[in-house]
Amino acid sequence: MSEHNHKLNSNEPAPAFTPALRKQIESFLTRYETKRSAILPALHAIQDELGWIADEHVEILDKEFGLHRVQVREALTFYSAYRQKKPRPYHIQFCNNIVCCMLGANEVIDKIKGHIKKFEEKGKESPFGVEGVPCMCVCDGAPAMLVNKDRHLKVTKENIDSILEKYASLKSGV
Amino acid sequence: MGDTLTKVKITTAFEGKPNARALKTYVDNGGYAGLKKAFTMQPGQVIDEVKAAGLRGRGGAGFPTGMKWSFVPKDDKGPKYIICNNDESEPGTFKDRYITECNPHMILEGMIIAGFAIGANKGYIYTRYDFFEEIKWLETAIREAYDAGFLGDNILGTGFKFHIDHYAGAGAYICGEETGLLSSLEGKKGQPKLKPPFPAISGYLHRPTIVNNTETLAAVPWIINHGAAAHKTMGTEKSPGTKLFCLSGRVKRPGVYELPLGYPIEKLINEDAGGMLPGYNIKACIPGGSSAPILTAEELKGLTLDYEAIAAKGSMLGSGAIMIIDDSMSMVELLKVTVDFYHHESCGQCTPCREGTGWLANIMTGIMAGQGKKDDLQRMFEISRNMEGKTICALSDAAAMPTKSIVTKFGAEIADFIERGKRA
Amino acid sequence: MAVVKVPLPPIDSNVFSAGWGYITTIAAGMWKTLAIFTVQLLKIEKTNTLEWPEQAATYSDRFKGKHFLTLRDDGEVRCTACFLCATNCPADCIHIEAGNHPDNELEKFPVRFEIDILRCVFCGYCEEACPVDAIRLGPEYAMVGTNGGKWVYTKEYLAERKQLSGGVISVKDENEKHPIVEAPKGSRNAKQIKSYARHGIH
Amino acid sequence: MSETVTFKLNGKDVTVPKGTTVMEAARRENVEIPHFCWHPGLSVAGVCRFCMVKVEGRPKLEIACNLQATNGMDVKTDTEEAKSAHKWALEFHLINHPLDCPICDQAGECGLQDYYMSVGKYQSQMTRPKVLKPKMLDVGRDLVLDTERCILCSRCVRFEEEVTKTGALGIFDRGDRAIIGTYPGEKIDHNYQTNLVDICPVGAFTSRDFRFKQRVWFLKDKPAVCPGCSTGCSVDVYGKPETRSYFRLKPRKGEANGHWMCDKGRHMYSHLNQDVRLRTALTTDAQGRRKDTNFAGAIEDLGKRIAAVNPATDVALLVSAQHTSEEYKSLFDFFVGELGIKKVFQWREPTEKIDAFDGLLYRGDHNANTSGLLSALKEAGLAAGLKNEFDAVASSGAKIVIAVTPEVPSTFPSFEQQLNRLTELDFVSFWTLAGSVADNKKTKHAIPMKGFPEKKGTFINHEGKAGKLDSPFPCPVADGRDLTEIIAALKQWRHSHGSR
Repeated sequence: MSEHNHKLNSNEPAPAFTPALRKQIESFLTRYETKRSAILPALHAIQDELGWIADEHVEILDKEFGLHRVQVREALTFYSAYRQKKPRPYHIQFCNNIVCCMLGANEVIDKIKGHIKKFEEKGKESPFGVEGVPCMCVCDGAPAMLVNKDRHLKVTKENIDSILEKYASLKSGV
Repeated sequence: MGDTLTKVKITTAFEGKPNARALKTYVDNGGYAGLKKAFTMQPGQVIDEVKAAGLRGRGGAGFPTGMKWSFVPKDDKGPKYIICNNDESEPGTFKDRYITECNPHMILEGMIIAGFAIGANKGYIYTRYDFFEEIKWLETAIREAYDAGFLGDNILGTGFKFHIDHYAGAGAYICGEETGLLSSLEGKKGQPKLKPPFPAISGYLHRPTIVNNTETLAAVPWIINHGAAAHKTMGTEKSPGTKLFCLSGRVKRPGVYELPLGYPIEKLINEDAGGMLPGYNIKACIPGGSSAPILTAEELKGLTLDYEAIAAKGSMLGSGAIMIIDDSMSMVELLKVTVDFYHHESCGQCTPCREGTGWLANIMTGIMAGQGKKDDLQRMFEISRNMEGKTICALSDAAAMPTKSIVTKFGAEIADFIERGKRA
Repeated sequence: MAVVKVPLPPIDSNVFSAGWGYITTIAAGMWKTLAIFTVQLLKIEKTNTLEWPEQAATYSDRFKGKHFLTLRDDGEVRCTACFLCATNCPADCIHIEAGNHPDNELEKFPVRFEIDILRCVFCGYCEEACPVDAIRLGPEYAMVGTNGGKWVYTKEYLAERKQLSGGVISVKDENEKHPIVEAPKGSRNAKQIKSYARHGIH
Repeated sequence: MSETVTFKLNGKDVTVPKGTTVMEAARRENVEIPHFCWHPGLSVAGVCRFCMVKVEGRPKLEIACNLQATNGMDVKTDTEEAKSAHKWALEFHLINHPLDCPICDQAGECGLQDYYMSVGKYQSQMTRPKVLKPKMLDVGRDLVLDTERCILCSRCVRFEEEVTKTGALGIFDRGDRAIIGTYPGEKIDHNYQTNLVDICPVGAFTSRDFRFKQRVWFLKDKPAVCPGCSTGCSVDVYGKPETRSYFRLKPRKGEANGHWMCDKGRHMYSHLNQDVRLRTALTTDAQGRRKDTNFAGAIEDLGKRIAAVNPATDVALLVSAQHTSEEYKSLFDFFVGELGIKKVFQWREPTEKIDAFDGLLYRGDHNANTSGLLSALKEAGLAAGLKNEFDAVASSGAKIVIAVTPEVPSTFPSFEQQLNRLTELDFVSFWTLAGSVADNKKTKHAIPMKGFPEKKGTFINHEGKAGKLDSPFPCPVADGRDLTEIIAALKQWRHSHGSR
């Protein structure tokens, strides 16, 4: 699966936990039958809140919440949902499985990559990062993609530009 | 077939209704009636009813649901669990998402009935994490059900206690396998557990656990409500009832179709879905999600959609994900996408699967890069053959079966590609 | 092994018998010597004797002479101290002491590699056993020394004769025998790949 | 054995207790079923998929490690189907294995090599580049991890979870990218880490201590009992008799230790090699000149000295608890029984915590035969207490002290200090293995002894269970003798010189 967006942020400092996040993780610890079950929801919570999961976060989960660091890291590396590097503001997950691929997903991904490259050629960081992901189970709307948490269906070479533009304009103030 | 092909909506009854997901809509249209009826029966009777209805697991394997429930030890007084497998991830499938979209209460009701039948007091709905909207709908539905007294310590005054919680997966296909799902629910890596013991004896936290597909559970209230006999009138004798078929590809109207089992596939494609888009012809069809062996266009002729008929053609109904491959698709690319998917998703536990999927993907990478060898097809066939039936779960088979079928049925096209060292 | 049978001199009893016979025989012998000496002196006939060491002797290409250790491109011995030659040696003449290479990626290397040449039977099994083509039996046949001579060849001595590398039998170069594999992008640096190739896919 | 089941294994009827797996039954019957992930001391993982057997009447092959034998089951390990499954399972294990056997310490005792010879496919079809993973990782004091060689059998992970309960190892990532390791930057830190090297069926974990020292096929192993503490683990000692050197200890399955042993015990070979041992006997002549001598010379010197005094009052014994019961018996029979010595003292470590126990194997009593010494003392009619009695020796007024030193100096932190104190006395004869005795310039008399793998005898462990030493290696030191032999020589000398 291709990844395109990790070069610039590899040494990004880990963002700190917010009190709300701590409270949320705390609630997971007792919500399930075992404490270990809290690992997945806790990682999701961190990623939702902070965008990605750093090694420091794993250590906090160990020290402050009593989740074994090896177990947390096992989950973190096993599941492809978790990002261990800071993503771009708009992280695009593009399905490149059978149906989407048949309906032209790869061409759209290439186009998005071209879009990102244009930014980089200008020496700027593109607000977009793209990765190919396995089937998102919305094949009736293939090709499909997720931009952060927004699902877009029937994305084609033709309409991808307008979608990216919409996001780019949202981002322009930042 | 006549009568058995009547299009009764069981799991998609709320399709297109305004405000479909609300509890009120559900109750107004006969929702939770099945649960009330179940409470008038003995737990054993509920299991017998589901058994008699001939309901088969809709997740892919088609194991009889009532039978699965009856494996749970009855005299065990400890905690038992009902897990709804909503971790839809088989490529080509989108029916569980659709049920959640139509009416999540149906799933909850099915879970409560199942819990009542096996004596479980706790249920989990395990959903894929990237169904962001769907998770919200589920959470809303659970809240509504608690408020209305359908969930809690004393459901509808019967004294039956049942709680449902929601758990999100984290992007692993293997968690759609029932024991992989259980590992994941325990906060571990989603690696399938060794069987025996089966989850009905020792599952979540080593307690008796039933893991059912969303569609299976959603069909339960209707069966209890209308009786096993009514369910048996639909579909075929060995595969009664209706099933959701997820039709995708270049057809005019791709989407979810609830059809009785035994429905002719050509009718589905040409009439219900309106046929292929102009300019495209069917080249092949994957009838049950990407794990199912591929069928050629010829093999679709006269094929009916039920477990036995498709098995007779050497493929499987699986999750009911019908992917129509049209002639724009290169089979090399299809094979590459397929083996890459399984390579990416293999949990890495069993050697034949871990290494086999990697090896297949490795060979395909070589072929795509123009480094293919003459005997690569033979090699891929051999590898697949030796991956099958050798592992804890069926992912290895799921990778091997389509590979074998594509290599066998479209070998000439791939060999041609290898020969020319470039895209065919 | 073939046995050369030397025929006994014929017993001649009548002609040169008793007291005078040996003088005649000596004279005959001297005559022969003188004849050959003259023929060779006048270069009438080609001589088979070499004026070694001024003249070099040539042996068959398959001659197994004094050992040498082959070198990698970076000048170090190719030997990985796997002990297979020592294991295979029927004369028990190879002594290796392995150690951790300062370069972690190369892992194992011979700290000492010694051949007790007086024990060696020049069978060539070490060469056959070597998985990385590190030891060869070269064309050198002259192994001279005195009582105090160094009969145990050290690693440095075995490896210093660069002019011999390329050898006689094993003419394959490293890459031919151990093809360098293409690394997946970003996985390892070239040196690792090199070490990987060195230790082998066969 | 309450209930049993009878099933057919390769056509032969086998009766085993109910609940036994086919794998366990096959091991009892000496039927080889190839396996990697199954280990008798760990839980069943069933992930290597190597131990495939055919059960008649079942469509698919089953794994023997998770297959409970039931009555009437007909199991075959040698059908064509099973054999082909073994071949391919091994092939799958090998395709991404680096095959760096020449530099791998496991070569010679590697599961992959052994099975390749017995069930291998020989003709590999792998033509593509292999998956590359990190090598030479430092994951612990004695551990070097090579994740490329790893076959992900998860034995080590289960060991960390189930035996030491530290959970320090995990399998990260998934599929064929999966890598075994510790949490980044952390190391395994417990006393049982070298067990990981033992249970690793391939060369993924290698021991830093043994690394590159010797190829295993040059080594001979002989059963022995670990002398490191009073647990008395059954071990195999690996040495090279040709060069009279020792290289490592490995656990052997035993009652006291199960399948494991501690890292402290692993080092119980290092005191046996020539470079640290007392190589010759020492005597001092009337002028105070010390000289090396042979065994007979040392015995003669000692015999003369004992003959010159009244042994019952002038000779004292200082004994450590690291020798065999048989040796103690002959020692006390002679000195106490024949010479009537009453001054028998114990050499114990002053700082020892005798009841300390780490919960697994390692005990605070670092003597293999405390129980044996105590019972020998009792038998000899002497008070048997457990204390360090150096002061008592010093103040006993004995003219000759015979100090039977501990065999393993490293288990006695105060060894050198005690040695110094003892050399201050009039005359001490050290019966010892330690080379440091000769290094001490004030030592007047010393006799080299045999180490535990070089003698026969019994260690009695803390539970009172006997561990046998019965297949000795040749002693690296020519003059090395055990106590029984020294006593016999002394007796012989006394006999031939007329004293009783």
